Amino acid sequence: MTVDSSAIAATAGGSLLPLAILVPALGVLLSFLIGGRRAEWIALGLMPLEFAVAVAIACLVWRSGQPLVYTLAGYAPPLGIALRADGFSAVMLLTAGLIAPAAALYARTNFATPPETEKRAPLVFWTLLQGIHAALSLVFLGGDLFNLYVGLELLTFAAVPLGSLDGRPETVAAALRYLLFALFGSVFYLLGVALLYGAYGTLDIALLAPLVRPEPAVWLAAGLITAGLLAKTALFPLHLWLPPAHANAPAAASAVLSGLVVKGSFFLVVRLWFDVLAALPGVIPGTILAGLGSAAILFGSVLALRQARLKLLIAYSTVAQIGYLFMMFPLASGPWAADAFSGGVMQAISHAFAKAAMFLSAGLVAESLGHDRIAGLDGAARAMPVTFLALGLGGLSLMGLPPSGGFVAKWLLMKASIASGQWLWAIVMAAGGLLAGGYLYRVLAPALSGESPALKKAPARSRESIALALALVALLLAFAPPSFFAFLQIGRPAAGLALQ
Amino acid sequence: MTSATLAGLVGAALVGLGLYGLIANPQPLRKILAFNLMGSGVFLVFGIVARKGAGAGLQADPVPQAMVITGIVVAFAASALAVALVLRLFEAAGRATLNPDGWTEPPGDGAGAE
Amino acid sequence: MSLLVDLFSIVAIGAGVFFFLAGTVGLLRFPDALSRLHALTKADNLGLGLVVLGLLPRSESLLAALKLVAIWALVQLAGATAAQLVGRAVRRKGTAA
Amino acid sequence: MSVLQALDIGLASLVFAVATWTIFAPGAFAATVGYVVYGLLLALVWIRLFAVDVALTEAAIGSGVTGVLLIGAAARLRTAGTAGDEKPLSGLSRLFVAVLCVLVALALAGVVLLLPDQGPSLAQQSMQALPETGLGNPVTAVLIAYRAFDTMLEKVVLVLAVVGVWSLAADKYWGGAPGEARAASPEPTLAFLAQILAPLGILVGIHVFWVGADEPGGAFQGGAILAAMWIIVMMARLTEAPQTNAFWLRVALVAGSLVFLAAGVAGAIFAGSFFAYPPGFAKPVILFIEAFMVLSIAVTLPMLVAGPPRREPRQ
Amino acid sequence: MAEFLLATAGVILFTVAVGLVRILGGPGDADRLMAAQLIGTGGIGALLLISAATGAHGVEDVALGLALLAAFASAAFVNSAAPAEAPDSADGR
Repeated sequence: MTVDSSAIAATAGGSLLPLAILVPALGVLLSFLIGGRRAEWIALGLMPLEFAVAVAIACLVWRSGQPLVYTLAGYAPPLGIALRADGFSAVMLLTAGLIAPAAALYARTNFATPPETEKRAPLVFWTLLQGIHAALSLVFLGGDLFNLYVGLELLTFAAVPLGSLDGRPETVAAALRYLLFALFGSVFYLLGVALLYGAYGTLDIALLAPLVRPEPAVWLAAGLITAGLLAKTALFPLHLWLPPAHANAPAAASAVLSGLVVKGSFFLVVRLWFDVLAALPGVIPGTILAGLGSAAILFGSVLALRQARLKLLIAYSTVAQIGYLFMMFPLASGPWAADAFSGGVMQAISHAFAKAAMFLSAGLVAESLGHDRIAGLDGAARAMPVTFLALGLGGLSLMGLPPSGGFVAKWLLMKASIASGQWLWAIVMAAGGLLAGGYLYRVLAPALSGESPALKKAPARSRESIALALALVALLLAFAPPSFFAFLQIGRPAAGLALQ
Repeated sequence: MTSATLAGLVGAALVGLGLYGLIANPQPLRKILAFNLMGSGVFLVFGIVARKGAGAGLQADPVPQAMVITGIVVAFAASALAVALVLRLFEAAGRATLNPDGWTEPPGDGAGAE
Repeated sequence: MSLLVDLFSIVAIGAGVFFFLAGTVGLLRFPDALSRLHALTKADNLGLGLVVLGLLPRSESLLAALKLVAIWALVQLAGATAAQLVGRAVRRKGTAA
Repeated sequence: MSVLQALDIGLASLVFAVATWTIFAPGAFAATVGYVVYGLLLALVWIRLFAVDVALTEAAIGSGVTGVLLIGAAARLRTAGTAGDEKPLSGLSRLFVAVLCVLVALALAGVVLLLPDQGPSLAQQSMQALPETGLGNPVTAVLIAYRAFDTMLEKVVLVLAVVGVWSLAADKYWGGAPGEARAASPEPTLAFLAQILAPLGILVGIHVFWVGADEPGGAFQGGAILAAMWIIVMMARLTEAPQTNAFWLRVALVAGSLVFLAAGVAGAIFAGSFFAYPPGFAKPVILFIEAFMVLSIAVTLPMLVAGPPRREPRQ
Repeated sequence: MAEFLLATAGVILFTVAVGLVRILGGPGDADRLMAAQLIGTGGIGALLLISAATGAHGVEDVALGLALLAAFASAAFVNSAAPAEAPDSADGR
């Protein structure tokens, strides 16, 4: 019942937390207000600042070894709203702070605005990109379940229209289906929130955690919130909306949607089960989540093998890679818990970078060849080696081959699952890696052989290097030092979980 | 407290009804209606939580009430976006259906999406 | 005094309810849309008017009483215009649109 | 007490019946009208839960403006003839879904029944903190002071929704006005209605906003009523929908969130915390922010109803 | 007295319910719109009676809001049905 007062009292430097949300939110408002070309300038101009805030937050968390806390409006929870940054939040903020500018720089070619006019697609893209950034910051930092609901809605409203920018019927239908799934998720999430408030009279995560007991209202709330978040994360069998929505969006938007947006709702699943519901026995729910994850890995990979278009293949591989994220849940208690958690987080980050790199590369392929049919990729790697290098390096992470962040993630998860005796998950993950190798082979083997095709236009060197840089980050994550994994544990009530 | 409990039961029934409509009804507009119905069921659950938190001279806890007000506005915005998408789909495909077979104009390259 | 007010309320509101009933009976009995429309709007508005009349002496303040009257006037206006609008739409399309 | 109980049960069954109709009605238009009826009944339920602020919001937004949006869409789609295009679920999967939904509803009902009669509550704390806000209505205080951050971000959600709706325009119409160019002659009855309703509604809207500090009401509800008045004036074609590239329109759309955000940052400078209000000046600052929120809501909701631009912009 | 007010509210809601059964099902759209009109009038009446009986505060404004919006469903119908007579051209991009 007693709550450590440090959990709701503001810490020094905490005022950075609202800034991480308000700066991109201000960018949204100003971009829409002033419009025209200035939307792009505002977005690009604010991104260094947003990244600097993320770095500062990470440094403060690192130095203090404690989560940063900020109470808004001077009202402490439960009446007011608190923001909190732990190691996991800081790492996700940094990830978003790197991928969003990369996508933005890449998108400058596609969404340039001629002087003195305003065009539809650029204005929408630059405004919503910042909206996604604001929403993700809120999702990573929010300490109040209803505040997080607002963050989820921000994320939905910013993400959905990006998929239908070209206005073709199939993209509009994809966006509509995405919206309906997301709204279903929001309603379920909100229902769970209502039940938790009814049971305990607070929605603050730190205050809620010590109150939660295994009782019907909490179990139902947990089920509803989880189901809602899974619909937004596109975990099998709620993944139907993802491939068309992600594959038909402009490449820069796909990179952000597939790399970052689905991680937002995944992040909240972790928050829910690790921070809010740590008191619940987690074996059965964890097993269910990992079971769905396993199905996602196998099903998504097999479908990826059968796709005819490169972007759809990459989108289905997202369905599969999301499955890996949920492997951490049944392994979250026991001496291997830290490994499992680190593996899950590492998977989230490395997939974000790798998938962003792959979608950007696929966008370059489609622009250069005029199509993205896999059957027509013969020799393409000879014509644009850097693009395919980025695609391949990203693929390394998906397969889980060393050296890559994906390798570290999958290795940690496998280690934890074998150590805990739950070897089934290890088998599924290994099979998923083989299948990933299969679908990447389908793309890379023909591209590396045969005559180099005539390009409509060669990809710009600068845009290729953006994709390559992202792929290299996914690679470099393999060399994360042990202190990085210690950093991820900051703010975890991990000791408590491990002892359950 | 009967009225609060009764409202809660209605809320539960509305969530069930709305969920059914959202999944089983193929027309997008009907799905939007079902979403709104489900949403209002959730708001009613908030409502009984508020009513059961009456105290301090208030007949209902103001915090869940404020959340419902926020939620109603967000639900409206969501409906507006969804309706705009449905109408756009109707214009672009000649039909307001998520099923590509029903579109009158032949869809382009990405038809194999689903 | 209070008894008189109560009596007045009971009579007026009771009469109002009667008109609501009459409106519904008309709705059930009349054969075509247009006559149903007119039966309904007329009877219901009269019913609401009487209910408002019965509640008037019970209102807390002059502003509240004014609001009551405004409510009735607005519903009256809405009923009349809606009948016009829908009626015209019905005539334009034939009865079973 | 028993009459009240009977009334509650009757109201609850009516709400349930109309909701069932909305889901199972044969046609989309019939279902939509059912939803409008349902929204109005819901306002009654909120009154019975003593949540008058919510009842006002439900009446204005949940039933009124959403009703216009959905009926407009249903009327436009009526020509679509979608009935034959859709693959309805097979009988078995329909049954499966039905069982699932019944289970969800039953579980929820069970939990709701189990909630304690005197549940945990923040009513006490809300009332204790109320004096320093200078407000009398605790619901307004939650929205604009205790959980100001939520409310500000929710305004940003509305801005994103407008961007999303406008993003569905054809490129050539970007910057133009929403809605088709119509015949010059307005529907005379509608024009008459709008001419009487609009001035009254503006009065009511401002009144609801103004009393919201102390009584049920507030910026959301007042703004929504003003929004409805602009909608009826546009429907009556007394005024054209504005061009979406008009600078004043953009200003009006973001004013609420921008002023709120600026006040939140100012709070960090002058009151020691983001979104805090300076002691002693809380109420004037709150009313200042709320005034811009009313403006933004009054403009945003009609633009969301009007849909994406459909006319070429005038230079 | 409160009982009387509540009972009358109940009777009004009952008549509304009976009316809804008759017209929500059609046959025409005009009948259905009448349902919206019927519930507007009856619902406002019931609302006023309930609030007078239970002493809920500030309910007049809710009724006022509903009264202001009472004709909106019909107006929206007329407004959106009108362009359907001159079908709008599906615009290309």
